[in-house]
Amino acid sequence: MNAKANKNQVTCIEPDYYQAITEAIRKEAVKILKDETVVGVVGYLPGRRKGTASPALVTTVEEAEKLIFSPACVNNLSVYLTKAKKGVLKQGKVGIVAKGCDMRALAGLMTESQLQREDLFIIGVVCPGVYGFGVERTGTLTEANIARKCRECTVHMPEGADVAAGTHAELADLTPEEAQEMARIEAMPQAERWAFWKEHFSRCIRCMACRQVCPFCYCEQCLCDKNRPQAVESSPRPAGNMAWHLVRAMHLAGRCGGCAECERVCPMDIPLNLLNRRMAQELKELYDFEAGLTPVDKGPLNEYKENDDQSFIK
Amino acid sequence: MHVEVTKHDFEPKIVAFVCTWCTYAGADLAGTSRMQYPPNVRVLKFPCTGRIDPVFILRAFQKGADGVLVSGCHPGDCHYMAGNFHARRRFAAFRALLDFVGVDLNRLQFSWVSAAEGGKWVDVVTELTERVRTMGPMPEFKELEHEEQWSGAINTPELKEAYDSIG
Amino acid sequence: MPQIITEQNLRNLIDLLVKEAKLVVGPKLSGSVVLYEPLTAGSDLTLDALPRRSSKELFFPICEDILSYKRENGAMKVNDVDRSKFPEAVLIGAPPCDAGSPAILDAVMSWDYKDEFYLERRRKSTIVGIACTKGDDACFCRAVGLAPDAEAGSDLFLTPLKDGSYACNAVTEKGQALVAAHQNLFSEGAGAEPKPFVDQAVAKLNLVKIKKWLEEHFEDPLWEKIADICVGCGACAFICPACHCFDINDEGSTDDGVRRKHWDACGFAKFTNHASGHNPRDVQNKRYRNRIMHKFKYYDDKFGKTLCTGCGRCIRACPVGIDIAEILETINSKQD
Amino acid sequence: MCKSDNIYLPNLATIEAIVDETPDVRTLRLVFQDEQVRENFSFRAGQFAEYSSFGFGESTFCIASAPTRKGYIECCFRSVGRVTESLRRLEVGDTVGVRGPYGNSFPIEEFFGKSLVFIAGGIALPPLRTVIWNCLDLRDKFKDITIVYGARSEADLVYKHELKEWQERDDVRLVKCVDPGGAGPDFDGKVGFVPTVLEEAAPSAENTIALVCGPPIMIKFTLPVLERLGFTDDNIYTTLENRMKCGVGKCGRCNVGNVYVCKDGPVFTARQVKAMSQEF
Repeated sequence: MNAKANKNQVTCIEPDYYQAITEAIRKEAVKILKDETVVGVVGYLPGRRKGTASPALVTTVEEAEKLIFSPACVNNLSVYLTKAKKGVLKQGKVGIVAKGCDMRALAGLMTESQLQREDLFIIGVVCPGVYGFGVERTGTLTEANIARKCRECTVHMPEGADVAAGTHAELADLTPEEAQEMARIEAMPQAERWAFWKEHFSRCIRCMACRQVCPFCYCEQCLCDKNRPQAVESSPRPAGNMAWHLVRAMHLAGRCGGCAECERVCPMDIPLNLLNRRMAQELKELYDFEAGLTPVDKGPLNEYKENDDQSFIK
Repeated sequence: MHVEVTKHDFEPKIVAFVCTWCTYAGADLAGTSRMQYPPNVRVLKFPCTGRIDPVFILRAFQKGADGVLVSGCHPGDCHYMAGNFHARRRFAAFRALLDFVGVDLNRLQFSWVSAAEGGKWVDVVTELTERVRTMGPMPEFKELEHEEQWSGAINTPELKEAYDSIG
Repeated sequence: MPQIITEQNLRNLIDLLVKEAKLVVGPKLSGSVVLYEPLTAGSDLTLDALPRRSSKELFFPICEDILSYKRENGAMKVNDVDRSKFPEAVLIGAPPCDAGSPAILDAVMSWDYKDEFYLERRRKSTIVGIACTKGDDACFCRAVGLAPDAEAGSDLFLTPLKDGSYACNAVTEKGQALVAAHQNLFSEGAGAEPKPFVDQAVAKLNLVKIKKWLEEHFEDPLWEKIADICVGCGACAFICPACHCFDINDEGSTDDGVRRKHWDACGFAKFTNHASGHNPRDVQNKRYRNRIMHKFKYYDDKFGKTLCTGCGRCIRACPVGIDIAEILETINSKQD
Repeated sequence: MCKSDNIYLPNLATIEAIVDETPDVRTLRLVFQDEQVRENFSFRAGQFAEYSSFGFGESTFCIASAPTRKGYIECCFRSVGRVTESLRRLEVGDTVGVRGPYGNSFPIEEFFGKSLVFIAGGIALPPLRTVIWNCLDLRDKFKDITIVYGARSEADLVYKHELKEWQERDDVRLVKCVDPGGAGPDFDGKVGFVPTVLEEAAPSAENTIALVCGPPIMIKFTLPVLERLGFTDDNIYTTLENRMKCGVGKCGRCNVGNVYVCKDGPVFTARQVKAMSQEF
């Protein structure tokens, strides 16, 4: 699919490119706020530190004129529609700035009846990629500072958005680091795989950032909170950590949109998206399901076919 | 009378999560028919395989199971119409996940055993028990249970090891 | 006369301390991140990056047993944890923003009721601080009254010199004892010039003024604005050198188990939730307000100290880019 | 148990008696297993303790028995959460852990020579019951004692047997009430909300201390009534509760503004409560 887009492949994406998206977002946000299509727009505002941005809900034209899009706009804003901004949705339609990967989350949430399409005005971003963690934030996106998930992005175009900001461009010849890492892990002997994950999970401090930024973790009561009975040990020790991350991966199987926010926010750098990716891969192989940009009737684990594979069952 | 049984060095702990309508009845049948099967298996009864959450399997391993069996009605026979169809997909995914984090899937068996299949129950349990017996105890999750973050451990084994190697 | 230790000798010192069976904790590469972890050799020490988690965990572990219980012959028995088993420890290579945190936390852990888990570990540890010559745009230790060369909290303080060695200042008796016990690794001399410190983006804050503003503005539109985007994770609190909130939980059966104390965060929705369902801090901005208030007002009210060392970890780690330095600057710049 | 400096270590106590106050409220009478603890344990009315149900954790309740009655303590709780439900499953003879006593207390000595009005709603009687019995045991030190107690329904009234006892005593004036719709056919109290009933009962504010405890909504409407009756904020006492874990001012969750309920409270005067950050 990307082969077609070769003419748009460049070695670096200049700040001008993001500036153009910024202008387009501002124009659209101002318009929909002015004509009262929406009660607010969830977008990005610049942060204090150079090359940073943070999510914001803007409700006035003045604020909307400050919205930006830059490689620092890493957040998946759809999380706000199921968590903090739930209340906003009750007041009316909300505008949301969404990259392709974020739109998969929106589609998934619509599949699960958490959102209605008509409640949203989606300002899609034709996104060439965003920064990885701890990289140099120069304003220009290059192979050196692009996020790992963006290296294999298949959703540069936010199809199905109400408007799209930006023109297609992507970095050329990106190595698929995550796919390579997947292959590396899969090729490991089983004991080594266990050791790999054990080491990662042991570092977990259960800050729950992975859960809190996940658009799909909208349960009111989480399995890893204190429960009766307690299925997952709630204290941050290796045993409970392992159980927590496995349970989380399982709960996201067939739902995760692959925005990799869990991995990005992990203060301990646990490669959580690998788990999600493994599950996605399995569901693709078994049931031909892929998280897409349009809502579906049911997720792969909420439906079944009578002739599903059962070679593993005696 | 006491039946003489072969003594093994290692008796694996097997936890079986079964649905009450088919497999539990099947196991019952095996019992009432006086069929012999390894006493290593601890049976836990659920309304349906659809109720058997993957976290139960994790929990079983964590609490010392060396092998886990999940068994329910044959496809199409579910008392609740489709519980086992859903379970089938879920377990297929869960297997992939366990494999990915390095758990040996030979310790986890799924099966369909109907109320009439006392013999199949015996076969499944025996096979799993013997397979796990040859594999030996499952150390991974159990070890994890006793591990602490370094700061919470009073004297970590790693440290001890380090001291030994330097000393 | 200042003492000088070469980098090699610093690493040798670690080797020696490890041989003495001390728990030597310092920045170490663990996977892809630098963390404070037990060093097994001098070569483990990594001074290139600020560890992701603060050094508080040496004194206040992520999770620790506080007692165990067991029913024996029908009678419940509670067993204390043998705190005499806590190892003698040396924390090495902590910058002032980490080395300074125990000096702040001692107050809450020892007022009236004394948390012996923390205090015993404190008594048994020596802190070797190191002046910070790194830093990035999230650092703001100067703004909260510390400095890259602040010795507060350190027993022995190292200043990196341009020739790669370190000037040592034994701040406390513990520090002197550490030097005296390994005198051959140190030499006397003036040493080279110190490495320069990095400039910080945040100007010095008027903490008195901030506290006064907080006192008068428990209700303020600012709170709604800044915590609007907080997703309620505990990353900021867990990696903070000064956050000390914890939870106590039983793990085990009714017959046999342990009671554990582990980190908790005021940002979690269930932190203050009553069993009845009533929650005094029911929305995220109240919880975030509590975080700021606790650090810059409540702790000062109670113990005369600010519960922040300006390490900037929460700024770097916040999933949604909430910047505590920016908030403090905003408050600092308010006219009334 | 040997002396330990571990502040989180509970003393073991045996459940000596269980009383079901309402369908979901239960009183446990606890006796310390260690003889020394049993003899030396002393507390003041208003203090609380951390009760543990092993395997489930700890829960915070006031000590509901009177400090003047030695040899045992009582706690009273509604089973709503993990720990309380597990405590409810325990039987006579079972063991629980008790840490405490913690917090401040009602300054009973300062009340000597004065009249007292107790106002409680629902499950909030236990924190005042300790004071009530404390004062009744020292009856001649006080002038009039009035108790206004209300609950949602007749079944929700706790300490029914003691209410009866107080009703029969001629040195106590008990006004009990239930919310409209909550009275059974034989109910001998008043029907109405606590603030209204209090206003009707109109105890004199002259040389009188009011002790109020109840759900936030009751407190909210009771304070103005007390004010109309002539009580000053310094003469109104209440006891707060918040989620607590450590009980000793470390864990950081029970604070209301800069006030730690566990250390600075739980007993406050209305003046202190009004000065707090409004976050409870």
